[in-house]
This record gives sequence, C-alpha cells and structure tokens, in this order.
Amino acid sequence: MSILLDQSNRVLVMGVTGNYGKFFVTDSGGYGTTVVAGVSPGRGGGDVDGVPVFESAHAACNATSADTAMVFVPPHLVRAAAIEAIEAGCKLVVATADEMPVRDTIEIRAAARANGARLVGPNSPGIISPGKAKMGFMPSFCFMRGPMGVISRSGSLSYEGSKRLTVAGIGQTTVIGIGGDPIKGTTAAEALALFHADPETKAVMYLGEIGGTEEAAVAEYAARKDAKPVAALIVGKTAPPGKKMGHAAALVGSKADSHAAKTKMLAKSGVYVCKGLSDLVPQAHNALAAAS
Amino acid sequence: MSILLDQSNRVLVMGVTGNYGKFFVTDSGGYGTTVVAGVSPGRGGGDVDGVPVFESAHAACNATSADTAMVFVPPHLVRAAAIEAIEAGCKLVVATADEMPVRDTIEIRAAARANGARLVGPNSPGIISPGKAKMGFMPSFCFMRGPMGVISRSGSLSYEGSKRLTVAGIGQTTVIGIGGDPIKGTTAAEALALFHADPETKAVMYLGEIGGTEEAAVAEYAARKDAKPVAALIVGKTAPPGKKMGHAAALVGSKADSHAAKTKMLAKSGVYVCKGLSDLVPQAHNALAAAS
Amino acid sequence: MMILEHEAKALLRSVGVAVPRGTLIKPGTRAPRVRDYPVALKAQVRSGGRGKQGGVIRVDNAKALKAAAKKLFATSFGDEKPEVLLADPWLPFDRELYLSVTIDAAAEGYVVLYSPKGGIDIEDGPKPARYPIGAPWKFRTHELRAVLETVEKDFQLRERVISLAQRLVETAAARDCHTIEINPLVRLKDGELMALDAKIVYDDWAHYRNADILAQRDGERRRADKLLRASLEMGHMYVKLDGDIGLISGGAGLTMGAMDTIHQLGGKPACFLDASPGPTSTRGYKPAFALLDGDPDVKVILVSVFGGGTHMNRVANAMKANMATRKSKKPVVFKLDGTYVEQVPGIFDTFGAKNHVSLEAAVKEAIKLAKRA
Amino acid sequence: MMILEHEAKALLRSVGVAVPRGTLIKPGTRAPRVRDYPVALKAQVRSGGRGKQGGVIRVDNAKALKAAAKKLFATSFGDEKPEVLLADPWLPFDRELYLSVTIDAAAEGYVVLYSPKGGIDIEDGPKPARYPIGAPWKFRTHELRAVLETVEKDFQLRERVISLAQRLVETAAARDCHTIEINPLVRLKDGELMALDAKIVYDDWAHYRNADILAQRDGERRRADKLLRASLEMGHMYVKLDGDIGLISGGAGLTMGAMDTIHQLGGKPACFLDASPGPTSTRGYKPAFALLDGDPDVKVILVSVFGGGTHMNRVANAMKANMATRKSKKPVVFKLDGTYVEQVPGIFDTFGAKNHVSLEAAVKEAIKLAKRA
Repeated sequence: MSILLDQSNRVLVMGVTGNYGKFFVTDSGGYGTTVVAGVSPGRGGGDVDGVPVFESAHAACNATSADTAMVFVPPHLVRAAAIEAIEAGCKLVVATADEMPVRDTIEIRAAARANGARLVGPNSPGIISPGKAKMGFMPSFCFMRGPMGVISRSGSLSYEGSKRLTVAGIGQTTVIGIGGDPIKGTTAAEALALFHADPETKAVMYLGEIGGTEEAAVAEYAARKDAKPVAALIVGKTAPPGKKMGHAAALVGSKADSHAAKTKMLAKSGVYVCKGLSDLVPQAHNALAAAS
Repeated sequence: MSILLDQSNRVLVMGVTGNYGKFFVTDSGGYGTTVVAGVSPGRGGGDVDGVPVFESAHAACNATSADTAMVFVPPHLVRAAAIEAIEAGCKLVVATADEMPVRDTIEIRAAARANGARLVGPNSPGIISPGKAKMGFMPSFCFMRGPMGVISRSGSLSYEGSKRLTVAGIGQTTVIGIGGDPIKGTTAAEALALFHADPETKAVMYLGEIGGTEEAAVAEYAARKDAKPVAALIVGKTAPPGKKMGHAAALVGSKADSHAAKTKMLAKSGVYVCKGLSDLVPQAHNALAAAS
Repeated sequence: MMILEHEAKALLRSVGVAVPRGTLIKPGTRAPRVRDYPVALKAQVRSGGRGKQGGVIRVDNAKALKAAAKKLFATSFGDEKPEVLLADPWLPFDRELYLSVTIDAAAEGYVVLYSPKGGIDIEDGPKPARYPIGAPWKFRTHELRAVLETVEKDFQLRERVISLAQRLVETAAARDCHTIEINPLVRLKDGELMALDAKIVYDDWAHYRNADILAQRDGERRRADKLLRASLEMGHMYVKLDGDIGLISGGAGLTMGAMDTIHQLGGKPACFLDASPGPTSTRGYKPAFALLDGDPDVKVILVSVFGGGTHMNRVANAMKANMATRKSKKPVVFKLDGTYVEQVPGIFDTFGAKNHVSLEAAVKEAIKLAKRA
Repeated sequence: MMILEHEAKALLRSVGVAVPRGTLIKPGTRAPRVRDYPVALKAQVRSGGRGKQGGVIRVDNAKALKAAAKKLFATSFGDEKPEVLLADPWLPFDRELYLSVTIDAAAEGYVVLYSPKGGIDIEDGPKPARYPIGAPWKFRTHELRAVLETVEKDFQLRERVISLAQRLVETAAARDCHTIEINPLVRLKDGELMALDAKIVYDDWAHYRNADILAQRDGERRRADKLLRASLEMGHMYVKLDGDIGLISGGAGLTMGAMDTIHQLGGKPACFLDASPGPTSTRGYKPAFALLDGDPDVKVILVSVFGGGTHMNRVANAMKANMATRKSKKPVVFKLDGTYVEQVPGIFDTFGAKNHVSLEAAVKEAIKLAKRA
C-alpha cells in the first residue's frame, strides 16, 4: 500500500494548457498516474495529450469522476483553482507553487476542512507513490517501491534523500513533500498519522529544516509507544540565526527553532537523527532494523 | 399569534450591566417579556433586578435555557456579542445599535445563517408583540394587540405609525423594526414571509423610505395571488437626490430609489399606498377591509 | 461618505490595481507638473454625473490646461465647487467596462456588478450582471466565472475581471467600503485592465478602525462652517433644504415623515436635521438650535421627537434649558411624544411652552408662524 | 520581510491602534522637532534584541538628544546600522503586556499570543497564552476570552486586549502580515492600551496586492549593492556567510543540506544562495555567478542543483553559456542531478566541465580547491 496516492486516484489538472500542465500530463501519465481531465477556462472542449479539457472543475468532475486535483496555475491564482477543485468534489489537492501568499493557503485549508478534503503543499514537490503514481515533477529514477515512508519540507532535498535511499536499496511506500511554507495543507503530524496507519510502511524518514514547529510534532509522534521507527535529517546547522533561509518558515526565531534544539529534541524522543546527508542511509537502515 | 416573539421566548441580555441593559430588564420585564439571564464579562455572579448575570452567553444559555438575545453593547462590540449569543444557541438576536459598520452586520448574518438563527436589526427599534413581549425601548402605550402586522425601516416612525393605528382602534400582531442600515438581519421580504404565515395577521402595514431595494420586495410580495393586503407609507418625498438622509440606506442613488418610483411600483402591485402620515389610518382600514 | 476620485485611485493603487499616473492640480498652481499631453483634466467632486456636466476636459498643451483649470475651478457641480483637479494621461483603450462591488440587502452582504459596456451611460443600458457573495470570504472565482460566462465572451479579459473583482471585494471588506465602483474600467492596448475612474464610498461608522475614514470625517467637518460643525460634532445628521421651517427631529424616518407632512400641508422644510445620535441633553440640542437660529432662511423651528430609549422628560428639560439661554427670537413649535411623555406638559408649563399632540397640528402652527415672519 | 518599528506603528495607527506620537530623526538633522522631553530615542533596525544592545536611550533634553543620536547612528545592531531614529514620548504606564498575532502550522492559520508580562525578557518567561484561530474570519471574542480568563485577571484590561487582538487579526489578514507583535503593549494611567513598540513581518509574496510590500521589496533591493541587486531581481534568495565556498544551489532544503555538508567535510560555505526561483536559463544564473565572482571572500564556486521541474539539460546549457562569457578565474565545481541528468555529461564534455555524481565528492573537490586558492 501507500498513502494518499496510487493508480486509483482519478486526477484532474487545473491549468492543464500551460507548460507545466502539459508536461505533467505526459510525464506523470507515462509514470502510471491516472490523469482523467484538465481545466482551462476559455479553452474547454480541446484536449492535452488525449486528456479532455473542461471549462470548470465542476464540469470536469461531473464528466470524468475526477477525485484528485493537481494545480498548475500562477501563484496568485492557486487559491482560486484549489478551492474550485475542492468544491467540485476533489478530496486530494496538490499545489506545488511557491510564491503563494500564506493567507491564500489558509483559505484553501479552511475550504478543504469544510469539504472533507486534503491539500498537499504549497511550495512542495508534490507526492509520489513509487511504481504507482506521482503528482509533481519528481525525477522518477530517484524513487523505488519499498517499506519506507518519506516526509520532506523541501523539494530538492526529497529528491536527493530518496535517491540515496533508492541507491542503497531502500524503497519507499510514498514520498510526500509537505512544503517549505509556514502554513501547510498537510503537516508533518498529519503525514505521520497517514504513514502510521499504512501497513506497508515500516519506518519513516523525515527530512526537516530549522525554523517552524513541524519537528516538535515528529518528536511527539516518535515518543508514542506504538510509533513506527522514525529517522530524521534536519538541515540548516550552519545557518545563522535571524536570517530567512529561502523558505519562509526556515528562520531561527526563538531558541527552540535552532538546529541544536531540534536534533536534541528528536534524539530524546527516540528518532534516529542523521548527522548529515552522508548519514542518511545508515540511519534509515537503523530505523528499518528497529521495525522488524 | 404573533411573529418571532411572545412570552415563551427566554431572553438573554448581552451587556446587561450597562444603563440600557438595566433599563431594559425593568421596562420590558414589566411589559411581560421573559427575561431570564444577562451577560457581562467580569461581572458574572451578580444580578440585575433579579436577573442573574453570567460571564458568557454559553454559561447563561446552559444555566437558563435562554433562546433569544437582546444586545446592548457599544456599536463596535455588537458583532462580538451577537455572534457569541448565536453560537451559544440563541435562535433570535435583536440588535438595536446604530453606528455599526456594515461589515459587522454581514458577519453576524453569516453566523446566524450557519447556525439557523435570525438577527433583527441593527439600527432598529427592535420588535414588539403587543400585550405579550417586547425587545427594545418602544413606548408601550403606542401599541395594542390586533390584526395588523407592521414592518418599519425606522424606529421613531414605527412609534408614530403604530400610535396612529392604536388610537384608531387598529391593533398589531407584531411590530418589527427591520432597521435603517443597508444590510439587515431580517429584510422586509423575510418579515413579510413571517406575517404571511401568521394566521392572526390579516394585513400588513409597511413603513418605508427612499433608497435601497426593500420596497421592491414588498411590491413583489403584494403582487402574489395569495398575498395578504399590504398598505405602505414611503417617507422622503421631499428629500433631494444624492444626499444621505440619516440612514445609510436612505439615499436616492438611481432612479428606482426615488419616492415617485417606489410609490408607483407599490401601487401597481396592489399596495394601499399612503399619501402621507395623515393618510396612514385610512389606508390601514382599506387593507383590513380587503382582508375580510 | 464618498471620497474624491484621486483618493479612491490612491487606495486602489495601494492594493495593486492599475490606475493612471495622474497629477493633482490645486487652485493657484502656476505650472502644473504635467509632462505628456494630451491629458484628461477632471474636476474632483463628490456629486455624480460630472462627465455629463462638462467636468472632464481633454487638454492638449500647457496653455489649454491653464484655461481649462480656470474654468473647472469656477464651475459648480451640484452644490460643490472642485477644490482640486486631477490631470490623468489620456490613454488609448479598446474597451470600456463597468465593474463594482457594493453591499446589497438581498445578497446579505457584498455583491459584484459587471457590465461589458461601461461609461457614462451605464444607468441607461441593460442591468449589469450580478454576483451575490454575502460575507467577503464566500467569494468564489468559479461562481463569478459562471455568472460572467454568457456576459463576457472574451475569456482572457474575463479572467482579468474575475481577479480584479476578487481584489475589490477583499478591499471593500478590509477598508470598510460600502461601494467601490470602477467606471470605466478600460482594457489598454496591451490587454491590461486599468481603472480610468473610481468611486469609493466609505462606511462612516468604521472610523474607529480606519484612520482614513476618520480623516475624511474630520475633513467634512472642517469644510463645514462653524455652526454646522458644532452640530456635526454632536453626531447630528444635517442636510440643508430650500424652505423656511427649520426642523429638529429624531430618527431618519420620522424626520423625513415630518418633512413630507410640512410639504403636504403647504409649507417648506428648511432642512433634514436628525438630532437623535447626539446626547439627549441641553448640550445635545444646543448646536441644533444655534445652527437654525443662525440660518437667515429659517423662519420658525419645529421640534418633532418621538422617543423610545430617548426619554421625553429629559428632552423636555433640555428644551427648557435651551430656550432659557437662547438669544434668537424665532418662534419654536414642539411636538414631543414617546416614553415618559406624560411628564412633558408639567415641564413645559414652567416656561410657557406648548406640546402639540399631533404632528399635523404642530406643522400647521409652524407654517402659520413661518408665513407671519 | 520585517519592516521598521516606525513603519509598523504607522500601519497600526492607520487601523486605529494607539501608538505614541513619535518624531523621525534622519542622519544630519540639526534640530529635530522634539518638543517635550523626556523621549525614548530608538534605533530603527530590523534585527532583534535591540533593547538589550543599547538601541533605546532615554533622553531628557535637546543636547542629550544630539549626543544620543550621534551614538546610535554609529552603532551596529547585528550587521545593520540604523538609517533613521524614532524619538517617542516617554510615557508613564502601569503595566507592560505582550500581544501578538502570527501564523502557525498547527493552528492552520493565525494564532493570538498573549502574556500578562511583556517587555524585553519575554523569551525567558513562561510561554504566552495561545488562541488558535485558523482562517481570520473564525476569530471569536468569546473564545479568546475563555483562553484569557485565567491568564489575565483584570477583566476591564482583558476586554481591551480582546478588542485589540481582533483588530490585529483583521489587519494581519487584510495587509498580508505574517506577524504583528506588540511588545510591550502598555496600559497608560487612564486605562487605555498603547503599542510602545511594534514589529511587523510582511508576507513577501503578497507584493502584487499590497503596494507597501512591493515598496519594501524595492527598498531591500535598493539597499543592496549592484551585484546583489541583480541576483535579487532574478528572484534569488541570498544570505552571506563567513566562509570561502560560494554555493549556487536550488531549493532551500538542499542548499542548507549542501552548506551543512561543506561544514561537515571541513569547509566553510560563503553563502546561502538559492537560485531556483529564477529562470533556469543563462540569464537566470548569470547574476549568481557575477555576485560570487565579485565577492573577494569566495575562493571557489560549487553549483549543486537537483531538479524535478527544472530540467538538467537546460541547466547544463546555461552553465556552458555562463562559463563561456565569465571573466573570473575562480574554479567552479558542478553537481547536477535530476530530470534529464543523463544529457548533462554530453553537454559538459563540450566545454570540458565535469559533473560530480555525489554531493560529497563535489564538496571535497570544492574544499580542496578553496584551500589551494
């Protein structure tokens, strides 16, 4: 099994006629993702690589029973497209866009909550269940099917981390990019709960950063008696305090946000903390060993 | 019968320890209104004229089964108090305050809709079911029980109009002040629907003004085949266009807002239109005569 | 309250809406900083219908600008002379649209209005398309898109209008505006939308959470003369009319009812004056008397109050105190009714005043006195 | 981005929050318009901990003001010298509180934080009370009241705090602020609350709907030197560090991962430079190279990119074009991986570059080259 995504998701692409939308249809379709529809207001009636284009998410969902949406529109339009997909009935919406105002994400989350839907992202690589389906632009060769759930706050780091696991023979149930923004459609805590419930996931690799409070949730989960083993890499050891490191959430504001505080807290909760990228595979092995 | 209010409403007074709140407890309690509780944060535990004071609407409703709220707090706090009462379970909330930002009223209406509650007001005299109960400061001697429903956009005009009816021997089922603001908790259309459903109400007197779109709803109702007879007085014949006459909604913006357009539209729909205050009683008689 | 076009445009610019880069011209400015001609020279007034009254002049050079400015500063629009002019660049566009956000009782909140043909004749054209929203956070681009689908065929333009409408709704809510109207909204040659004109009506009562509104209210008072200012500062609402019976009343509805009754019985009201928002004390009514006593057009004062929460014993005592210190000899007619009205005759007796029982009787008396004056 | 205290106070004043009537003092001002002493003279800087670093001086007369201003203008706070000072009246107050609104993942949106004891030691005290709101329209005064019931015993003060908190939440949403922090919020002798200090962090990405944010971003770029400005205008994110290995990377996480790897293997990163927001073209990377080539502290450049939507053939071609026109002789080490990485070696061969397969190998090479330089 996997979490959130497999071949059974019927995917609708919001903004399907843009460059990203078109590439996604071809790339993820080739990977196995079931892409059933696209939306592009004013351009309904056509198709993109065989996928029919509709005027609205409502029309698309009615015609194709789409239940999952991938959003590829400019940052200032993501809120509109995501909420449209949610209110048309999509239960999972993935938004990879960065440069989104955080208030927009808050509004999407509120709409998702009101409609029993889930947002993944924004400012995230998306989500991939290796060998089944992907929602995003991850380089497919970095991933393979296996027992480890991966949660990442950063896109490129999730590629780097997953490739290291794959090369070492450790496959993944699902790799979920929760994104680098301070408000997330799906938090680390929520992703952990999903992996916890997934029987195929034996252990979890968490790729985190300085700043924010996600890591506290990881420690909290790891401290549970019934927790699956968790390994974690926290980047930003060499980042100076008080400076924003790209991600809006990657800023050491208070002492609890620092690399030292986070790794200490995680280790204390029984997390296999990686000393750096080079230590990722050994700690993943440790976590998996603890699972058996 | 009557609409919305009688002795069975269990009334909670928000802001009960202020001057208005205290006067209301005594005055309306003396009239017959069932006042069961008051709220004044920081002053819970005491009482006002025998009515217990609570820290919150939630506590008050739990303890007294209050289902109706009268709001007497300064204009900038009305939104908070009204929404608190609605979310504590009150199904009818009356707010008489003027000087309220219209966005606040919009938010109260949204909360009322989400909770199946009704707001009356703001900027309204409130509501009185003569001989039963009153929510507001209406001078009781102006009203008496009888067959006419009264809807008014203005407070003092509702007193003047009702007193004329009472002196002429025409009693009222309920007199509802819908208020002079552009966004109303209860619109004329909604008040008409309530009177339409009330078997004791034989005819309706509508006291309107220039500006706004309420009168269109009155005409629409009157044009129905099953409508009860409606009489109406529209004030503001001598008001110049483009000037706000006190009420934020009393401004002739487009041609449809003018006195001439409104009276013409009402007369065309079969409304007994009063030529002025002096013509109020004759038209009320006409409406009642048509009802039998 | 309505703000001036250039103020409305500044607000729109602050929320990322494209507006022309105009130049403000004050009276007496010798060399306005206008570099590129032609410009649209626009009288900054609050009254509507400015365009049809010649309040916008196309100007092609500095000399013509001077002449046009002189002319506009000398023109009255309604009862208003412009205090400032706006010189906007004259921009070529290929479409004129209408877009506004306002509040609407039936919508239970905000509503978006759009017409694919904007301009000064908007009132005479077909009704704009209407998207009712309610609470501002209920705005949905896909709902507006569905409303506009048959109204605006150009889908690229439509998408721009939808984004702009969302911005306007958020701005109306955030800045407590009753109305934000852009007419015309134009499409420039490059496809971008721009607000060539803008009308914003603020919510007066949000002054405590919006310093702009407070400043506008203060400006309104500053522009008023001394007597009116005192009344406005008491919270009174006043509109001057062209008659001779000065009316001090309470409540907008009854005030208009009294005005209409004066008219019907053959008199002419001198004003709308709703004194109910002020304190029902000597202090509260004093500026109202001063204002009407100081107005040479007013021949008689009619006090018509019907109070619920306003107690008539207090009002009667306030009248007594005011009459005692008042210097004007203009006659005053009273019609008080409402809570504790039974105490009024006793109080009135102490200073020889009479309280009329019916509005009609009071109005007839006032008309008689006005004719006699 | 954080704005300066006086800018934050101006924003708060515009939404009706009481702030001191302060005076801005620019360098070289001979006679600041300060009338009443004492005043608190405050360095306007973005770095935290200003109070503990002597950035606020009580001044009792004009002469002392001059001396204190000179001193503050000459002081560095973090890496920042004040460009302007704020002289606020020194106000007597009887309580110091802490109130902020910020965004919080667990709250799914906004959260209100309150502490009955504010001031510069807030971080060391007990954690503030926390009211999670989520979407701004879900704020409820009665919910905040319940949170504060046991925290703030003075109920009159509590009610004022609740009203203020609501204003701050509405403002944070309306103006796209990540954080509005008032510390200290003080109670004056008359019971009124006033923001003696204020910190506002804007949401950078809302620049298209908030002209203030756009202006702040432009100011940030204006303050940067020419080389950095070009990189910022490309959308790059840059933080200078004290090492010698210049890092051009993509994605915040991997950039930090590379920085940490450099450190772990014995080197020192010269910067955080995330070039992923810019275009993956020659144009996109050019300013990044120019910036690091122009920095004398940088001895070697490490390009580490792992792309998904960013295609490696395009990046490799961009590197080729940049290397061809580049004048600097600083060595460059490459580690590209991701979509279409299989095309990289072919492209790199054409200009004699090598693509490292592992980050560790690339970092070791960079450290070696840095030591040699």
